Amino acid sequence: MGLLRWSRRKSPWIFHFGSASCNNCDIELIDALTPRYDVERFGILLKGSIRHADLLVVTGAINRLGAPRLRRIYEQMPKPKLVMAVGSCATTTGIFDGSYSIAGPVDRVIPVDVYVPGCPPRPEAIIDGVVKALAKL
Amino acid sequence: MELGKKEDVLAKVKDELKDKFEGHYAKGDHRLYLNVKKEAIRNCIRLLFESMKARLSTISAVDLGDRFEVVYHLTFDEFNLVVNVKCSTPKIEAKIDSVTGIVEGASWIEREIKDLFGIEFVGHPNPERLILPDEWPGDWTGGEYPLRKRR
Amino acid sequence: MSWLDVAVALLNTLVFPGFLFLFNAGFFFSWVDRKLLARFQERVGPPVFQPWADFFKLLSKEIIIARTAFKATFILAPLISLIAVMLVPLMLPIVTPTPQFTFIGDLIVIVYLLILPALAAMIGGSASGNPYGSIGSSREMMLLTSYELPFIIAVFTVALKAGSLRIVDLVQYQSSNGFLFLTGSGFIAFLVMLLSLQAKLSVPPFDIPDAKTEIIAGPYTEYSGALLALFKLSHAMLLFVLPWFLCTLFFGGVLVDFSSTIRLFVTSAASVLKLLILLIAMSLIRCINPRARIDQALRFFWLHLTIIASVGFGLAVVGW
Amino acid sequence: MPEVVLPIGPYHPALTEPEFFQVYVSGEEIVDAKVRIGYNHRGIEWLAQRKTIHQVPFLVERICGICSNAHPMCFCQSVEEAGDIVVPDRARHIRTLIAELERIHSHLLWAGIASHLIGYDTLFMYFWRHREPICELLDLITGNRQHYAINCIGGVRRDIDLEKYGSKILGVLKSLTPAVLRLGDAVVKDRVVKARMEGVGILSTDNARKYCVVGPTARGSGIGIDVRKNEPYAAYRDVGVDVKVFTECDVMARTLVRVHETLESAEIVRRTMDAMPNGPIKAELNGFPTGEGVGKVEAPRGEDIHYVRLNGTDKPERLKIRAPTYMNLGSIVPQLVGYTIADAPLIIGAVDPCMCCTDRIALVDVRKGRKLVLSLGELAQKTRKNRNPIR
Repeated sequence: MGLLRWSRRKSPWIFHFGSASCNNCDIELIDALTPRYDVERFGILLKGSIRHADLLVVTGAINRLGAPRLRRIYEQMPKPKLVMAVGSCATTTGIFDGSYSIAGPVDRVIPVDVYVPGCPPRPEAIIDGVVKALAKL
Repeated sequence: MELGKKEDVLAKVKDELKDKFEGHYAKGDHRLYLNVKKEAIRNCIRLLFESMKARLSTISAVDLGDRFEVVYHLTFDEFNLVVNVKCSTPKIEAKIDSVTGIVEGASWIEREIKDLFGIEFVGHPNPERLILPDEWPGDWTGGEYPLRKRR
Repeated sequence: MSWLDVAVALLNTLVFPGFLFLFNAGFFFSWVDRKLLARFQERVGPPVFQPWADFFKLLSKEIIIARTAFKATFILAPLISLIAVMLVPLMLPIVTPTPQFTFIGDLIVIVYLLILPALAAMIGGSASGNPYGSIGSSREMMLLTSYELPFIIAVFTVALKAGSLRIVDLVQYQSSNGFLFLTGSGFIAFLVMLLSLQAKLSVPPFDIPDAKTEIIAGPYTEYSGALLALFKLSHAMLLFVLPWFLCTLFFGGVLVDFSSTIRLFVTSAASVLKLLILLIAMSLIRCINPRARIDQALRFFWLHLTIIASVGFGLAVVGW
Repeated sequence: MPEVVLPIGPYHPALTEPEFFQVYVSGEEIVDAKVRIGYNHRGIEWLAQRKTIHQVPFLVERICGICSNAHPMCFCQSVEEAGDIVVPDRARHIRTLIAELERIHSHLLWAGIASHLIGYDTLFMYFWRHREPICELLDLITGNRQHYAINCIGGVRRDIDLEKYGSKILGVLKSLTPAVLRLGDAVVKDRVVKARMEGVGILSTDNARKYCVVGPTARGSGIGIDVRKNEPYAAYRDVGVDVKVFTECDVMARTLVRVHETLESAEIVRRTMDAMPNGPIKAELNGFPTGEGVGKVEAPRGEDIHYVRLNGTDKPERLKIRAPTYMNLGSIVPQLVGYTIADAPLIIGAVDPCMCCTDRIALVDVRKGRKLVLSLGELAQKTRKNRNPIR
């Protein structure tokens, strides 16, 4: 089992679900891929298909009809799965709290493993969040 | 010169609309607010957009309690003037002529206003929902149109 | 056939130059490729164990097979891909000039085997029941029909030049007459093959079948867990096999001379160097090109590259 | 070949934001397209009417992360117009400075994404590498990498210590200009890039006017509108703007517009720093203003317009926001028709769609009741049900 745990920790592939967000967390997430932060150093890759992912990164508050969609994406993810809520909106709905279209933060919809607060969180914080998520494996 | 242009615009609109024109006021040199009757809105937009080459920036709707005010913001880029054409429609049977036939870019804006305020744009070629879901309002208890004021 | 023969055959298939060797060499090459790409992009890049970690992680993940998928084909496709790639080394000489199997026409067999991974991706993609998978498959098919023509013309240019369809003869021809790469027709055939290989590996500029920003992951969209790991493995192996194939055809093969220590050292270093240079050339093309559109790629392969390849063939006919 | 529907989005790797483009294709060619916006709906106009006018700048800042200076600036301008508030000179210059730095970062971001869309990841990495110092600069002078929170009604919230940071800003700009020129060359002179961009996504000048497009999309189609020039707000009257217009009407033209604008923005930042006057950074406010006002700002994507109606209370009676992408995305259908599936992400991308701007109001689930049909040849006949994980 040592090999499996090691390999899982060394190769977290990310699927990014951008919900009703202001885009900043999405940009900071992509920023983490670029030369300054280069998360490929840690084996982190951004994948286009949920079937390839180990870590679901959700940014933005979840709006009402985005919620079933998110739930379904979560169900389609192969086990073991980790979920990371990035940004104030994803963790608490932030400034959009109370709006008629917001269903709530991510943890109302699917179980969340790691919360990364901040508006937007810096790329360093996002990387730190991934590290904390991997520690749960 | 800019002031002259503003007055030119005003004179032309008055000329075209005659008794459908209800009044105006200006705020500074670059903002002109016109009140017109809602029957004349197509004429007014056609004049401003087609003959005078203004650009439709957007359309706003405002809930004034018993009626809606619809504000068409048109921009004259060459001489820095925003003409805000206002017309109002009663809340019961809120209807207004669509300007999409004249300005293609108005299509989305009108559909959005229809979704949010429930103002019907008569003659819109494609009056489908744009931004609200088909099963709206769902479990939303604030009435059918989210931006209408609740009484 | 004696027990010893069976043991040797097994050893060849499973250890060297078969599965185990190819497994590690392929992953090492795919690391080099990723690292190079990262360095070209001014990034640090992944650590050396990365491909292994990816593979073992994928093995440990859940395998999801969609209800709409054709189960048998869906599962078989990655296996076909892997087996096809694993069979190639048995016919390509490495270290010693004679491979496990050698017969007249083995060159053609290899060409066929190298088609199979793309075919497997096509089958898997269309069996997955996913719209992006199907569109990826149809693109793969279009691309396959286009790049195979110049590729095969190039292969025949080499065969004509060396006067044989046996790989061992090609290697012998080169050891007595110099690298085929240095001849006019050989050089053209090499260039044509290098560009076709980009499409075979489906990397830019011809990563059209699994273009991430257009169709998610193309044929691989629905694959997860061990099945995806097998696809990744066969792709990594291809990354080693294709430069090796090129090297055999144009640069005298990956051979080691055991006659003296110095020669042993020099020849093995030269072999590794040849493979790496080919890999770097491929990485470089990958890194400095955007993705072509499918119609642009088709035009490029059908028209430009086929004409160039035919010119090369013509040169080989007149003996250049 | 029968017409089939190919979905792009709402959750698609080409779009970092959720949006749904329904593309009708015949073979590889696009014959029609439909856009459903609304996946990013947060109800900002509704929320704005329930917050005080001093809170609203921070709300509208979160309409969009990329133009997070344009929206609050636009709102503040509309309130200032309604209440006849005169913004001090220094505040106007600071607003200009931040706005231009934001434009540089936004355009570099776009260029990176566009390269990524055509599969040119190397260029994507380079563009984002050169964007990073700008983010750091903004971090240094405003305190945050993205949401700068610099605007408030009547001025700005923070002063910029140019003596301390001036040399740093100039240093970043100095290395930026040659980098942008070099990368711009890499786009313009690369044959494959050219083949992907030239003559693709044509939006004729006539159509551009009909759809009322704004910003780089309009300027790439031969319409020379730029709010900074036509209605100089902030300090643009003092520092001046050079507006470049291209008439090719294709994706390449829009790219060139943005490359030139990035360079011009760097120049404007330099000029603004030279012209920076001393004085207060915020006007005194007395009570809450009444009346109506229109604020206009040239956001990186084009004209942003806010219409505010105030009634003397602390909350705005009505705030209407029209982000540039709203108009630009409306013109996507004539741009898409006639091109291929492979072009679609790039054409959509070339508008620089900022969905979070567009979708302030709504939410939509188009999935219900829609059967996904996609059959490209025989292979796809196996595709019976829509169970794609991505959408």
